[in-house]
Amino acid sequence: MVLSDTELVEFYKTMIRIRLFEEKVQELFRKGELPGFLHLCMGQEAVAVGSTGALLKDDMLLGGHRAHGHAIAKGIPMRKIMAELFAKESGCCKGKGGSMHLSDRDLCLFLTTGIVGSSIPIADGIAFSFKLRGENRVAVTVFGDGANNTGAFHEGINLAALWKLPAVFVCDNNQYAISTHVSRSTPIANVSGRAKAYNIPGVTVDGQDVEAVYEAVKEAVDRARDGNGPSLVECKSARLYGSYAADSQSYRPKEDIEEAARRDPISLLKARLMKSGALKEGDDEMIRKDGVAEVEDAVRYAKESPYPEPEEALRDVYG
Amino acid sequence: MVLSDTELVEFYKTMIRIRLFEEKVQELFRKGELPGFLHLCMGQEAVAVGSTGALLKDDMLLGGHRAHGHAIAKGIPMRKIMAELFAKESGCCKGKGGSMHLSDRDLCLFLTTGIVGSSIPIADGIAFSFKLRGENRVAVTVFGDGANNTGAFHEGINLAALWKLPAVFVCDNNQYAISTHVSRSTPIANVSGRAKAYNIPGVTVDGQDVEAVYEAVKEAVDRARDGNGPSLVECKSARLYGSYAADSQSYRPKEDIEEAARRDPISLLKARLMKSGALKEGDDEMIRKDGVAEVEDAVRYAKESPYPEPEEALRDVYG
Amino acid sequence: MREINISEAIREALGEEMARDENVFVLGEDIGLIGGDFGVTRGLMARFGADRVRDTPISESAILGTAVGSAAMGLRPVAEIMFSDFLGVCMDMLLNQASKIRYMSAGQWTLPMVVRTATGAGTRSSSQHTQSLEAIFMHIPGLQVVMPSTAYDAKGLLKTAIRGNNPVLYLEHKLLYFVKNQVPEEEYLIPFGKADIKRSGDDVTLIATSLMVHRALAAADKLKGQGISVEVIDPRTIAPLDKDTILESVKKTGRVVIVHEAWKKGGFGSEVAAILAEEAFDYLDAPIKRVATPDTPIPFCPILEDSLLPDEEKIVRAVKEISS
Amino acid sequence: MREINISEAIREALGEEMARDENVFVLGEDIGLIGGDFGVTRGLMARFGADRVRDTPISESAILGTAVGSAAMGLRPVAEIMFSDFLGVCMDMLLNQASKIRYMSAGQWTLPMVVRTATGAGTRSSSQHTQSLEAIFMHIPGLQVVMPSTAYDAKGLLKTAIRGNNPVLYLEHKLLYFVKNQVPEEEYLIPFGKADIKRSGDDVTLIATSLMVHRALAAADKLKGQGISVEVIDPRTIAPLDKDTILESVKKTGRVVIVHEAWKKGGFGSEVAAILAEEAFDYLDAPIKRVATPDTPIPFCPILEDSLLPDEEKIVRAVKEISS
Ligand SMILES: Cc1ncc(C[n+]2csc(CCOP(=O)(O)OP(=O)(O)O)c2C)c(N)n1
Ligand SMILES: Cc1ncc(C[n+]2csc(CCOP(=O)(O)OP(=O)(O)O)c2C)c(N)n1
Ligand SMILES: [Mg+2]
Ligand SMILES: [Mg+2]
Repeated sequence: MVLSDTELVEFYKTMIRIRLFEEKVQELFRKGELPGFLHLCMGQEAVAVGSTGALLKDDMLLGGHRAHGHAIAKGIPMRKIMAELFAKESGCCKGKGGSMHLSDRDLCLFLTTGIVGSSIPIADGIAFSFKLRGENRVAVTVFGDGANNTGAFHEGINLAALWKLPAVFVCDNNQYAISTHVSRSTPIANVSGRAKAYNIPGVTVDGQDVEAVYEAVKEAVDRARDGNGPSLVECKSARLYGSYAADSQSYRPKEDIEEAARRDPISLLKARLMKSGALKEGDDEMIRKDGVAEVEDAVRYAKESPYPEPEEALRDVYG
Repeated sequence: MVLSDTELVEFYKTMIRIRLFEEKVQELFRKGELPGFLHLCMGQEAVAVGSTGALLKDDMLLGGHRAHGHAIAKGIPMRKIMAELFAKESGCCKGKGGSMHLSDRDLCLFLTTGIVGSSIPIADGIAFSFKLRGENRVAVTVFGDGANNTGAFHEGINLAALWKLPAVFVCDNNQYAISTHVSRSTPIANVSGRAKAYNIPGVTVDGQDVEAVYEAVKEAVDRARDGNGPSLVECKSARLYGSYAADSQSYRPKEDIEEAARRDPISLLKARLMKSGALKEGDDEMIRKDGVAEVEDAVRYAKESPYPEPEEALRDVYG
Repeated sequence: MREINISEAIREALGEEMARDENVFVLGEDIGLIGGDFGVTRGLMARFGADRVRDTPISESAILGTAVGSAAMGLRPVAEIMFSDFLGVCMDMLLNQASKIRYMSAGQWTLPMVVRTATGAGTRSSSQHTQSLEAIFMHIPGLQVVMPSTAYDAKGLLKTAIRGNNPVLYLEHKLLYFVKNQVPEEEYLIPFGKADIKRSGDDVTLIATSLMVHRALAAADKLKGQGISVEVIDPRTIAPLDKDTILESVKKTGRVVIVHEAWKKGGFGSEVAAILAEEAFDYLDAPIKRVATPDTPIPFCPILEDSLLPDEEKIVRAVKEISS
Repeated sequence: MREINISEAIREALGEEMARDENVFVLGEDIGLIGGDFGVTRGLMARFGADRVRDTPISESAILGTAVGSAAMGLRPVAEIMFSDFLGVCMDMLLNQASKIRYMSAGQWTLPMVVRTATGAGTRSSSQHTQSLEAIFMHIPGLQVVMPSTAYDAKGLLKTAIRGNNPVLYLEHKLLYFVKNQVPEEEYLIPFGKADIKRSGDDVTLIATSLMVHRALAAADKLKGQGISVEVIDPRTIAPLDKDTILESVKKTGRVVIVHEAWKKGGFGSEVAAILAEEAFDYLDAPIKRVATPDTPIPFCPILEDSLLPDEEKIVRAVKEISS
């Protein structure tokens, strides 16, 4: 137990906020109100919140295509994320990035990338800048199990290890890359087993247990901050729904989907907090009510916001 | 002892042939008779001969920029290699490939590639074709220590491991990638340690001991041929000279160069064969004399051969 | 005649070629179990088995490396790269390997391989999933680049690609997958380097590729009502390029507009314009116009995205500019 | 004024900028201990230390990823990719990251980074170490592409590149490293998008890049003897491109030949020709010629290699063809 009940309740709140956000986004998407395609993180809130929770505000977070949860956990106002999904001027990237490309410079969320694996070498550069300037900051990138077979993973982690960069590599292993189960992409039992190839620490934790995630990432972040180089933290999680909003999951065994529902990180955490008495049914209702209100507000805000003006299409190409 | 004295003497002969070939090439280059740049393999003959010696004629060999030794060991006539270095029509690639791009379809030497690491995923494809067609052949690629940090290494070995392809990955670790000592590129002690990341066998052997190389590669080749998938074999070798013919090795400690000379694989093997009585001073002289004659003949042949006709420049772009 | 869409046409071509030649196999991410992110390869795994329909890890360099190596051994791989933007992570295999191994080996190794990939914008997916990169690959000798605009072309060209002996980049526009046209049941092949005159006309030559063929045709329709007769040429393969058909048309019309979705600067249109400025100079009666996406990444916002892409209106305007 | 060569000019620019701004650092394979495969960065490690002069593993994606990430944080990385051909293995970082992060983030992140790389043929090193790939990168919005032909330009342009706020691809021709010209001791910068008229003339405009500037000048000399006055324009940066200088010259001469070493099809010359066919149509008195490498990989054999590359003779011939 490294987290106090109060801290855990805070994590719980954030997880609920993410869940409610994603549920709303799913609903809006189905109604055809959101353009593009969406990768939702329902079922993986513990990884988003536990890993991001281990960072200081100044630590830089990098993510991929499935990053709504990380963005919320890092503190980006829901309004700005929702407005981005609605492609509005008030979105965190003025509607130019969309779901796969969220960013907030002030809150140290680097532009999330849609090229699987590419955040890993970029995290090197960010971590390198911290190191060269003697800033006491850490770069943390979260990516999926699918990313662990990209060349970028190998080159990026190798360089970070070699240069002892203040970086943490978090693999959110939800066991699938679209339809491809990790056992059909990766011939070893644990992604973290690859850490040895770089002579860095590698651990696997239960990604549905927010405290376990927090603890492992915190240790890695501390280690990085202390100048001892990077680590690889694997969090075994599970998607509650498809890879993208329109994915019917024909490839996925029913038991696997059921198991994911059974191990919903929010239910698990709720049960635990109820048991310890840190949370009462009434608190939970309140948290959810607040969350719903925040999401509704974000939707209203997003809908009321104007689209970017046409000239925006031609801006920001060059600096 | 897996090799008979007779076999070892054959290996010795091939090593001598390679050495004499490379010495001549070095001399010709210094005289300005050979165009382009050259990566010589002097000091690494045991890896070339030991690994290639473990293959059957039909097994496909792939290599990189430093492949003269492999080409000779695979049986490509010296004439055709030398003519290629002279950029002549009679060269193994009609003078279009040069030192970095040797090939002989009949003798199963795939076109060697100058992009470090790129032969690894290509070897997958070759091995895959063997497997799909039920051919009892193996694809073996040799690459340097430097290649082990490329994305291609990771993606290529991962896929081979996952698909249990009949492939063998031989790392000729001569400890340097140009000026960069392997300790400055790779944060683990042995490249073979990376095999675990793919759940395949990985071994490190003394690359100056031709029998050790042969034994390890043979085991891996047999394993692949038996349908048990790929292996990673690391051979620790050493360059006698620079990375390319014009490299002054300013970056390399004197002791390191001396140690390489002391552990010259040819001297080591000679001493051993003399000791066992398999080789007499007279035999050695004979072998060298034959080798010199073969090299001289190759040079003569190459020099007398015509250059390709100008139209050759425009041929073979499309099939 | 029956009508099928491009997605079906590609699936048929793959199925027929796999049935015809056991050397043909397909590989890529998610192409087997679910038949691909766009559903194009659906049913192939059930029909041909997991040996010849290979789901891969997210390892594009290994996918193309496998294609290169197996093609050299005489197999005929059809690799899928899910989005053409991802060619960035495996470019070496096309730039330095597939396109050059035959040449450097003086013809010893032949590489009959096809790389299928989804291309184009209009999908509201921002800058990394919307690019039209054909100009980059057209520039590389040793590659062939195919851009079908109809189901009929898609099927005939893919079969030619698979039976050919060269590395082919086969670009499938996402917005065209469900566009239908007539496709015969009987087998047919479409040769490379043979443009299709999608509409005949006398006043202006419109050269358009992929999705833009449809917008060019719509523009031609509208212009007809305004008294301008437009010929619409679809090169179908941009490498090899059917210069003759283009030159012939331009000699007739004297006026040219080139339309493509890729960025204008250094796009396919530049090459066509350059050919015409060199080889049809005396026949040109007006400046050569290019209608293309301005030199900016594609944004997520639909309004912004649409504002950048060439459309009927922009094509009409360009034609009128050189017709007056 | 003193004369230095391009290699020295680049080294000076790097040294001066590193001394001036501690955010500047360099990274790449073998650039530290030995000062690079071509010796360009020699001495920098001794002067600025191993923290700011970073030898890397053979991991080009990690090299450019490090450049991207550190640039976003405000450092000014100058990454070396040993040969431009190797951009194939790390293309994603330029195609999808460096050129698009600023845009997709609506300007939140700025990427002041330079990628230096050795380019060009004539070195007898076959197809994977000889390419001129500028057209590929010129096509990508968000990138700037620099091709210096003299030591003077090389120095001034590199300093501008380092101080600028965009990802820059800086292409160094291997055969030019040891070509000297006058370079002042005092600091100077050369703006991007400003072509240099390397020689004035009235009859024909020759637009040439990198090594080809020198061959164009030699051709111009010879043509002068034959009564043809040639203007030689060196764009110096092809993205951004100084259209105005080119248009102005063409309006004067009415005749254009574009010379580059890259493949003709889809090369830089296509873009220039297309611009002229669109914007200078009324001023053109003759077809626009392109002198470039035919669409084939570069072979090892010196005779074959030389036969493919543009040279003085081919340039002279092209100019004459449109001057008669
Ligand atoms: C280099 C690259 N290849 C393929 C894709 C297409 N793609 C998008 S998401 C995805 C699956 C990613 O799986 P994983 O890394 O496990 O993340 P998850 O979606 O499970 O969160 C794929 C293949 C991509 N975006 N980038
Ligand atoms: C992708 C790539 N990056 C860089 C180079 C330039 N280069 C050629 S040889 C070499 C060193 C290779 O070292 P290693 O793999 O250890 O092989 P060795 O030269 O020692 O045999 C480098 C960096 C290259 N050819 N390809
Ligand atoms: Mg996953
Ligand atoms: Mg080495």
